[in-house]
Amino acid sequence: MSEPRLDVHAQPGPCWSVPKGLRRVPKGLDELATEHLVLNMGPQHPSTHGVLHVLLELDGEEVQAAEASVGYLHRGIEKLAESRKYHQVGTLLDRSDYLAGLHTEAAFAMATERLAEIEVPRKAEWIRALTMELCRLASHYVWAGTYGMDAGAMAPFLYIMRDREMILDILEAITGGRMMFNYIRPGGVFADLPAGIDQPIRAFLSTFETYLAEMDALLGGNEIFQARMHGVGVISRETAMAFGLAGGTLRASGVDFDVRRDMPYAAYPELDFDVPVATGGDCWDRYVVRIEEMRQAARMIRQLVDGMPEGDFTAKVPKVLRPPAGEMYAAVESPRGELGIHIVSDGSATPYRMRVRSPAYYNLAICDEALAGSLIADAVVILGSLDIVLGEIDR
Amino acid sequence: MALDKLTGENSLLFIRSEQLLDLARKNSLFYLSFGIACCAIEGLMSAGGPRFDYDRFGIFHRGSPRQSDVMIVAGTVNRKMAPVVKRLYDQMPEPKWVIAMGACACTGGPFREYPNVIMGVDKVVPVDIWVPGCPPRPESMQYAFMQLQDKIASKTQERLDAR
Amino acid sequence: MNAVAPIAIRILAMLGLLLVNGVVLIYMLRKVLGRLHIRIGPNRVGPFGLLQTVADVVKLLTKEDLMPDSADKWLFWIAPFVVFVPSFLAYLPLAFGPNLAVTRLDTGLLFLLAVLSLIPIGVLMAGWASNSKWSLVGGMRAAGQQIAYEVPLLLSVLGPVMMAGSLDLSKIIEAQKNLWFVFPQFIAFIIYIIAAQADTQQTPFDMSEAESELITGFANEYGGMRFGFLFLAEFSNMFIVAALGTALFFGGWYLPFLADNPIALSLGPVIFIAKAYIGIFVMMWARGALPRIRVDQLLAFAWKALIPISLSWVVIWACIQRLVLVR
Amino acid sequence: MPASATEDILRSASVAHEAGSEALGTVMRIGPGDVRAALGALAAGGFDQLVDMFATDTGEAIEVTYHLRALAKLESLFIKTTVAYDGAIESVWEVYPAALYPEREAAELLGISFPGHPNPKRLLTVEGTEPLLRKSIAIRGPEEVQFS
Repeated sequence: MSEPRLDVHAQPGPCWSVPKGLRRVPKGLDELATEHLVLNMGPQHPSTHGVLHVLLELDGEEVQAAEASVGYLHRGIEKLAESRKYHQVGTLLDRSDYLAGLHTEAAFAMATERLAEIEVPRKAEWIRALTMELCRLASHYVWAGTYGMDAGAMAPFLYIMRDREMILDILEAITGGRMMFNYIRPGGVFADLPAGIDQPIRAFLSTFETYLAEMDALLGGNEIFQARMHGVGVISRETAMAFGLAGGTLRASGVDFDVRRDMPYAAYPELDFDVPVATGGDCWDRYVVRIEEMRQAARMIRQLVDGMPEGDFTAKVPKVLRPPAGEMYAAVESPRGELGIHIVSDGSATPYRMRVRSPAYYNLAICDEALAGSLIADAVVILGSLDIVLGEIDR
Repeated sequence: MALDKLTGENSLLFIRSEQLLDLARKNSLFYLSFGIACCAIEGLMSAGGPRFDYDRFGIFHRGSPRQSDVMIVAGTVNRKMAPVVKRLYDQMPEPKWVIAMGACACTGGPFREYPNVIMGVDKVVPVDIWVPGCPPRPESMQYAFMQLQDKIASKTQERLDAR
Repeated sequence: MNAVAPIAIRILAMLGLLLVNGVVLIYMLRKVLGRLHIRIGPNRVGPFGLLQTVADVVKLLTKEDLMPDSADKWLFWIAPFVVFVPSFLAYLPLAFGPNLAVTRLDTGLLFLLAVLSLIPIGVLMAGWASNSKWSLVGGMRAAGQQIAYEVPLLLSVLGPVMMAGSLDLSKIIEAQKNLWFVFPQFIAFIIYIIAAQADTQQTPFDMSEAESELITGFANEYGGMRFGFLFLAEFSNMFIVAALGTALFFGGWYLPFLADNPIALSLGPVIFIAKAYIGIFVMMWARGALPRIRVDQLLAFAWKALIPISLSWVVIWACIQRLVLVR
Repeated sequence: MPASATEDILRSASVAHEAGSEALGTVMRIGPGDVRAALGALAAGGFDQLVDMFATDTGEAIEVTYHLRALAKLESLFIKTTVAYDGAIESVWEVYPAALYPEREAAELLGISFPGHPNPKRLLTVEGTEPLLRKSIAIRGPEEVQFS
């Protein structure tokens, strides 16, 4: 490894030192004749949420340095998109963020529509928002359950899986799939809402508060859990901005930014919702922010079901879409944060280059910085609090 | 010859006792909690969840390959992942089985055109059960486990029939 | 010969109890956890899934016996037995009925706690011999934790011992004929359940095998029946601390208000085991519901809270007994 | 922030640039040697977030895009620069640590290098993998992937 550069650039502004994880302590023996243990966490480890591999350098239980290693799920979504027609790309993108496929689809559809100047009907926008919020709940459920598991609590995970199945049933009725939807297409959505879908959604909403409160009491109300979370993995506002964090992780550090509110898309400008922000930046704040986000999502779903407009569910789009040459960026607020799709078009039927700005990719980059100095148990919890999805990181 | 039928590996006693052991094996399939990609959510997480609850069949997850019997390859295996899968398989004690879950593990799925992706996990480890779908539903995985149970039982049955 | 035979029978009976306990407890754990987690738990193998654990054990017995290449062969081989044997020895002084114990030791309680404290040696051995870093961390955690929690465990049993005036478990139980020690010794009881939970490495103190951190901790490299032995020892330890709690605080084989009833007395062992199982159920309940505490919090809690409280309780109770009760 | 203000920042850092307003938004094209100076000046001038950084194979060279954002004003800015195949751009991680991962990714998938990066290892692929995102690397053809 080359020596990190220590000279500072001439311009004023934030200057960063090498992330703690990369600032390796010298290997071998120090004056106390102790040796550091280099531990491979992953790719097969219950708490890495997939196939993340973290190299931990331990002094006893304390993590001295940590370095994440990704790529165990690199399957070339960006490359393959260059050989797929515009309406085929959604299939790949579903599998990039497999917990919230609809958000990635929506970002791609929006980028394509802006490039090809397609007007999306109002109903399609509302259906998009509805399905995306349901999807956000499903994704946050998985996060909350696995977060509890990271802290050692089994029960919340199973409670949350029960609630998640209810959402998956609704999403299956709307889109036809439990996880891989390919529902949001350039121009609108693939199919209209089935008749009477508001019944199961309302039934879900009527139990949502009780079940979430139950889960929250079991996890967040537990003193052991609170003791594990408070003051652990603190990410300051400056660090969060500099590392380009997104979503709940960014908002827990005190940055009030939400794509749904600040760069509105779909039906969000017409909806009434709050963006929860916390200032502590520790694991507890990330927990609180995401739980509140779930409540807000339910609030939005209620508004969306009540106010669902009539009309077309898709615009007239040619079978083979050939957007004019140019570039376009569109972002949505996925459960993990700002998810952007950058399309470079050369006027042909396939994108020339597609780039996924995946939030988990940037959120994970902080782990080199945040894990160092914590204990192994903390490291697991911090990784859990970042809410990473490896499919999205490796693409 | 006749003696062989009574005592050897193909004796009735031997096969019957083996059958008894197979009964235990097929009813206690611990799978390695090793989710690679999307399929892990359906095949491993929903599997333990309240609705599908594979624990009913004695199918439970273990974190360590030393204590598992079944490896579910739930996702795309690429060049970087393949040695890991191989190594985990080698670390499992015999008898062991592999379920290739989903299109990616079977053939490379929607990503098979990408040069970094290995077209099917059978290039790395021997596969017993193939589960189609992208991702397969948890019910499919339940069916796959039942098929695996049949497969375990059928081996001794075949030997019994061949006698 | 005649002298040896009854002892051998008793020891074999105890071994049988241990194995049956292990099998039943694993089944019970899966069922209880299933119910706590709004699932059903095993129900396909045999009626109500009762044969599930049997199938598991038979399967483990027929698995390949793996020995990691780089393991310390001898230690790796012996470690499961070093864990298992003390937990079997701890059964010996347990008194299940008025005259039902393998051996009646005057220092039975001391013996029991002494052999229990041998277990971390086996755990550390297993962690070291596996030559896996995860196992090593798990083994070290177990050692540190057990050293920390042995002290409050020992101190918490002193209250009942002082009240009964004996270290013989039968005598301690007999002294509770009219008053269960849990009432006067409530503080000691609370300390006991916390320390016992930690000593047997149950959630929320399951540091050494912390599923989400160390995967299976010290048992990481063990497969087949060696793993079975470690697993069995864990459950038999659970039974031991629950039985010890029953003997020390809940009147052993006595039922409340029926202490002299001959039928209740003849059912003594059943009552004793039923009480122990209720204790185990509470432990499983905690396992199903609680998150895991962090290792530094765990040790700080032992040294900064539990040990001072238990020490002062011993002093306070000694004063009460000397000045108020005995005078 | 109007484009002119951004241009002022770049001018004061004496970076030769070519401003343009495309459908994408404000796009500035600069030379590959000026990236570090330009981004340093822009970071000081209010663009506090590096949203994304990626590279594209244009067929003749590699085009690297930095997507910056001034969060307070919700202003986006795209900085584009072009390097030759196997060319080098100075790493900007000291200005935006967010670039640590994307630079490693761009380096391995498009075969350019980022001198000054503290950890210039491969991110996604194993040693010996060709730069997969280049247009010259073809994906597997239909015959190759046919399931038999």
